[in-house]
Amino acid sequence: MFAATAIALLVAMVLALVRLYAGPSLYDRVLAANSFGTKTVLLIAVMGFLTGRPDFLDIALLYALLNFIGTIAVLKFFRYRSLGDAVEEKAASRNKEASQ
Amino acid sequence: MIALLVEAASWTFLLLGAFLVLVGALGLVRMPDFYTRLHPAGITDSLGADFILTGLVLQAGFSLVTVKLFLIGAFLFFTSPTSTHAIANAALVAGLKPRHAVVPPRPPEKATQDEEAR
Amino acid sequence: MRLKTMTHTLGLGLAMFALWLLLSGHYTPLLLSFGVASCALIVLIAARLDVIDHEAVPLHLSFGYFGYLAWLGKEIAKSNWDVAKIVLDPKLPISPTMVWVPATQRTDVGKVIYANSITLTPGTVSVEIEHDRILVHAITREAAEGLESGDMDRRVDQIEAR
Amino acid sequence: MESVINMALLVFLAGTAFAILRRTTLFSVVMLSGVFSLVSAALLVHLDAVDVAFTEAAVGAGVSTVLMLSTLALTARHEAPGTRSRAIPLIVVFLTGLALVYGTLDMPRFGDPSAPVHQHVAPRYISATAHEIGMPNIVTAVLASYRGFDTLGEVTVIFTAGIAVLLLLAGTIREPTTATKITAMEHHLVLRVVTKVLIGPILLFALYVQFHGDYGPGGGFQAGVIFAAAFIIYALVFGLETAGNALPGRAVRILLALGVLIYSGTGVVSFFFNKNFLDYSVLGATAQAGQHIGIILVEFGVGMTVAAVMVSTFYAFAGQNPPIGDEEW
Repeated sequence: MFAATAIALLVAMVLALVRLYAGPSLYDRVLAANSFGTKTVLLIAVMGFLTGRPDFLDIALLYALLNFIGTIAVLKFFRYRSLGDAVEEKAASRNKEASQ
Repeated sequence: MIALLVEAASWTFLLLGAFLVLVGALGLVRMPDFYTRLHPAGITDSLGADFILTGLVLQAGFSLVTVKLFLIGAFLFFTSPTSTHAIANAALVAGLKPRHAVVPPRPPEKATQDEEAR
Repeated sequence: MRLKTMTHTLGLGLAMFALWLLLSGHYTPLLLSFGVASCALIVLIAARLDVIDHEAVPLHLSFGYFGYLAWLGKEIAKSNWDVAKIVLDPKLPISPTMVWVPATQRTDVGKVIYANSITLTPGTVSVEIEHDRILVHAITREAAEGLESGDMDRRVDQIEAR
Repeated sequence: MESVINMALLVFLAGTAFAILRRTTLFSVVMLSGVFSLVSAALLVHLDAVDVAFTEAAVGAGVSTVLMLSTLALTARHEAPGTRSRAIPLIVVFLTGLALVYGTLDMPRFGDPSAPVHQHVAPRYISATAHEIGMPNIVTAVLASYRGFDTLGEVTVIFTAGIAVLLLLAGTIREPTTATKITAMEHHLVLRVVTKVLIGPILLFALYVQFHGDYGPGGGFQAGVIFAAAFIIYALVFGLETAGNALPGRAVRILLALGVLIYSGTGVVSFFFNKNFLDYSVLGATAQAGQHIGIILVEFGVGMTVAAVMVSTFYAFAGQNPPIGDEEW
């Protein structure tokens, strides 16, 4: 039965990969990658039981905690075009001239 | 007897969860545009994940494994809607228009309070 | 240090130590003392990052929250079923709708709970939050109307009330 | 069943790799490599290499997407089309691939206990760890004690890489300007609150991984990356300047060196007792207790250096104001 669950998860992962490859927009890809991440968390948890070693759960736990960092970086990337402290466009170009 | 019941409940949860994850993934492929795809992705994240984790909890019995499975569920409960919201927001801010819905204009009279509210 | 900050600091430290005990599984003196040291370090770092406040340690909404979670669980199950039916329907009967719904919560934490509850129930996703309203994308007209009725909004208000 | 999962994951891995080759939009390449990392972590779990999987998971989820995106912010969004003929590289790759496949013909079967790699020192590590080091996780024992010198080398490599990144990028960091900063997503309610709630658990999980390397998967490398991820997410949400005030770049650079110093310093102690470098037996009352103390200290040094390298690399990348282009995404 763990096997059935694992196979269902693998099939779902294929579907997420299809969406990841097809896109069409960048956000579709982020969504698919994110969804793939959740499925990996579940697959690792199920695999721990399948192989009789549930101490693998630490890895699933790690993904559950950290997988949203990438998404937040994407949001910041698109909102501000920078992962640091973006400077407003005009100010940035002015600054560029001043430094030359 | 009780062991059998727990076993049966566990398999039911696992299979239901697996089914929901599949449905969510199918929706991710079938839906026509980005915003509508967010919803089936939510099936996987919410009930699909919870059911599978519940099924595993029933298998594990009462131990630290249970606690860790519960923690995975709890952290997903916080992070998955946050990432979904973050992606949706990024798409909206970057100007991706929903294909089948209209973005309603913000009610204008309150737009200026925005800065003061912070 | 104000009393309130102290409560939050203590709350964070205790919560972290409880989490350590749950994760660890090894209760030897050595590892327990590492646990205490780790929690102290985390509290120090959190204080330095200035993230110890009512938002990080929402002590004020402890009890009503569990009742709300039970209700939310029921809602999640219902809306899961709705969206699953739509996905499996060959005709794909969707009617995507975007609406602004009012968020009447007083605090930011309340609004976040509301926004994340909207996203957690499949069929509705919060796309943008402004100070007293949330832009929602719903997969069907009915899902949007369900939110506009304001039931969830009121329930989040209730757990916020001290 | 086992082999079905194995095959499926390997196919995913190959498929993702091909997709990465085919795509020219670098942003989708970043997303695909995130998936590549997820699949390889799952595969490593499945192959029982849990410590490696842990590292892959920590790096893949915590920092690599962020670092790749910050690189994209500084460079182009599309792969430049190649101008030369692809025939020669294709032939080279094809021949190399053939040679590698030919090489595998002579390799022992997967998991074969009589394979040379399992005949050399591995049996000794497996049989001796219990009484010499006294810890359940043999990987940590090998990493930090039996092969402690190798690991010191690895930490030094990470240290050097960190220094190199700083040397390459730090010179071009622009001074903070008087211009209006769109600092942070601090007004982004959901992110602010969720980040505040989760920073504690992430840090705690890092420290848990740091101190439980003796018993299960984990140790300094993984813990360092997770620890750094907590700071990176803080910097993403609250702004680089706020993060820089709370944890100044100079302090990070001191920690960067301090970690390596703790590691090698632990090794030097044994000189005073006429023992070899990195022989921890002298640190405790009994040889086993000494080993334990030594491993904890060494892992702590590893964690410190790794965390510091990750944070300072992130500071160096994100601290650059990218040229704002109107390029179509």
